[in-house]
Amino acid sequence: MSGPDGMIQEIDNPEEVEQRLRDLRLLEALLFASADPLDEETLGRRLTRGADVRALLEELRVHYAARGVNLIRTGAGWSFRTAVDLAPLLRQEEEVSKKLSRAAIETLAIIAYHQPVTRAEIEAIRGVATSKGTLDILMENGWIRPGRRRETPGRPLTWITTDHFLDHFGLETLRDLPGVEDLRAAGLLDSRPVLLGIGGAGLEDAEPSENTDDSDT
Amino acid sequence: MSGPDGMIQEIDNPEEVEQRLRDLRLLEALLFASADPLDEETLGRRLTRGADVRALLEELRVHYAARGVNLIRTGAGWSFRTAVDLAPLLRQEEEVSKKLSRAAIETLAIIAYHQPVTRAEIEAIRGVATSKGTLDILMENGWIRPGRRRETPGRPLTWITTDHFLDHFGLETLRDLPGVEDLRAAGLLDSRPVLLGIGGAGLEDAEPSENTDDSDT
Amino acid sequence: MVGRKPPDHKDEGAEAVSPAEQLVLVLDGFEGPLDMLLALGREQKVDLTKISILQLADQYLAFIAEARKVRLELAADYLVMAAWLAYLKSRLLIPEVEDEEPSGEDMAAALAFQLQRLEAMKGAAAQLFARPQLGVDRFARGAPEDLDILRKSVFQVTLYDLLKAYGEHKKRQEGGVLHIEPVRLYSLEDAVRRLSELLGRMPDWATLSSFLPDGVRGGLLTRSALAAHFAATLELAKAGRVELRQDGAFSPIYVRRASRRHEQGDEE
Repeated sequence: MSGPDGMIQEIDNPEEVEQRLRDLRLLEALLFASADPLDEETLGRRLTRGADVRALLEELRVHYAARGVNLIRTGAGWSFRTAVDLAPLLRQEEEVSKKLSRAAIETLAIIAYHQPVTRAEIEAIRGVATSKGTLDILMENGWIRPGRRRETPGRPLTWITTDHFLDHFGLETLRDLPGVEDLRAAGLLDSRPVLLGIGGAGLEDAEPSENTDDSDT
Repeated sequence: MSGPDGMIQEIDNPEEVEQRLRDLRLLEALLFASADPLDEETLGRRLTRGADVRALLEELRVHYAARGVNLIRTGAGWSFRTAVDLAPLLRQEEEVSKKLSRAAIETLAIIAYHQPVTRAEIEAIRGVATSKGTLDILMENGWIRPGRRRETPGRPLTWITTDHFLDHFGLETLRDLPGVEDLRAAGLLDSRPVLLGIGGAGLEDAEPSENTDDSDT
Repeated sequence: MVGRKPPDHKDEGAEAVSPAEQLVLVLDGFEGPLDMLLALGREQKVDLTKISILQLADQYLAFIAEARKVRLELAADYLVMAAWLAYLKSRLLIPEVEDEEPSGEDMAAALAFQLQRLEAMKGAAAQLFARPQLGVDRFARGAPEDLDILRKSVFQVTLYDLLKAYGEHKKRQEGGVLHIEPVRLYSLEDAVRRLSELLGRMPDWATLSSFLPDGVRGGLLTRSALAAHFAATLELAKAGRVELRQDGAFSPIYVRRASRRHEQGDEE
C-alpha cells in the first residue's frame, strides 16, 4: 500500500498517499462511530489540513455502495446506514414505531411539501383545525421545527422540516420528496386558502394566531 | 443456471455466489445496527440455512482489518469497532456531554423570552431563587451575556441571549421564537386545569374524539 | 323553532340507535368535512378534475340530512359546510347574475381544487411513509461510540427542550391562577320557566325528553338540561301543576298538565 512500490501511476508521492489513506480511515471511523449524520465541515476539521473532504467521501460512498452498509447523504450530513434492500431481513418483529395518527401523518406531509407553511395554511389544506398534540408529536420526533415568521399581519409562525426529517426518510434534499416536481407542476403546492366556508380556521390566515389558539381551550 | 460465462474458476454456481454475497451483506448490516456484540448462533439464524457463519465472519474480518473500522471478536460475540490506532485522532476533546439541568433550561428560556431581564426578575418569574451557578453555566456556554444596566435604583444588570444562542438553536432571529400562543397550539402548553372533565361546552361525548379536538370551536 | 314531535313517539333513541351508530362510525373515519367530501368524491369514480360538484353537494347534503334525522350531533364545521354547499348549489342552478360575487362555476372550481390538493397531500403522505424509514427499515449504528464529534457546546439541549421548558414554566404559572372555564349548565329556574310555558300547549302525556330544548343534544349541556327538566317536573308536580308517569324502571318519563287545575302556582 504505502511505500514506493515503484509501479503504476503514482502522481502522488508516498507521503501523500499515506496521508490520504489515513484520512479515509479516519473518515470511516468518524462516520461509523456516530449515530447521526455528520456534515462536511465537522469532518473536515478532523482530517489533514487541506484534505478534499468531498472527494474522500465520494470514494467511500462508492466503496460501500454494494455492501450491507451504505454511506449516504441526507441534508447537510453524511452517515452510514444499513442497505435499503436488506430491510425485509432486518426489520424488527415488534412494530417499534408508535402509530402516528392520520392527522399527524398528513400534517407532516403538508409541512414537507408546502414549507414554510403556517398553521392556518395547514388547516386550510386539511379543512380542519389542527388538534393539539399534532405539531407537538412531529416536533418531538425531531421532524419539524419553527421557521421564520411570515411577514404578514399577525406575523404567524411558519413550520419547516429538519435535517433529521431527511435522515429519517432517507432523502438527500427536499427536492427528492416523492412526486414533488409533479405536484408543483400541477399547481397543487399552492397553500393559500381558496374558499370561504371551508376549514374555518384556515380563513384566519391573516389574523394573529392568538385568535385561533384561544378559542381552542 | 444463468449464462456460461466460460472463464475463470467457478467452483460455485452463480446462485451460490449470490447467496453468499447476500449473507455477507446481511452480516455487515446486522453487526452494524446491533447495540451489542452478536454471537455466531444468533447471526447464523438470520442467514441462509446452512451458511458457514464462521467462514463468512472471517472473510469480513479480513476485509475490514486494514480499514478505519474493524470487525473484532470479544468474549460475547462479534462487533464492529473503530480501529484502535485511530483512537487518539478520534477523541480530540475529551469532554463528556452533560445534560443541562432543568433549572438552567428554564432560566435560559425565560431569558430568551423576557430579555432584557434582570436576575431579580428571573427569580420573580420563576418563583425561586436562581443559584449562582445557573447563570454562569449559561454564560460559559455562550448562550447569554450581560446586557445594559436597568436605569432603576441599584442599576441592576440585565441578561440577554447571544448570537451563539440563535446559532445553537437554529433560529435566525429572536422573533422566530414561537410565541406563547404558538406553544399552546402546538400542545406544549396545555394549561387546562386537570379537573376539567366538565366545563367547556365543546365536550360532546357523542363525538369521535378526533373530531372534538379538531372542531373544538 | 321548537319543532316538537307529536307525543308518544318512542324517540328516546331505543330503536334509532343503529343508523345513528352507523353514521357515527362513518363520521369517525373522517378528518373533517373536506375529508368527507373527498371520500364522497372518490365514489364518483372519476378523475377529481372532472368531478361533478353538484352531485357531490347533493351527496353531502343527503348525508347531513340523514345524520340530523337520527339526531346525530354534528360538529359545527360539518354544518357550515352543508350551508355553504347549499349556497353553492343554488348558485350553480340559478342563472348567473352580474354581481361582484364569484360565480358558481368559480366556486365549484375552487372546491374541486381544494379536493385535489388534499388528495395530493394524502398521496404524498402515503408515499413518504412508504419510504424505508430510519429505525424501521434502515438502521443507524447500533452502538455509537461517543466521540464528541459534534458537540461544539458540551450541553445537549435542543430547541424542543427549550420550548418545552418554557411551556412547562408557563403552565405552572397559569396553574397558580386557576382559570375555571364557566360551566354551561341548564339551570333549574330556566327549566321551570320553560316547562311552564310549554305545558299550556301540551294536550296529553308527553315524554319528558320531548320537552328538552332543541339543538343541545349530547354532552354535558344535554345531561344537565335533562336533569334540570326532571327536577322541574318534580317541582311542578309538587305544586300540583303537572302529573308524572313512568311505566317501569328506566323507561321514559311522561308529563302532562294536571287535570285539577287550580293554578295558584307558588306554594312551595
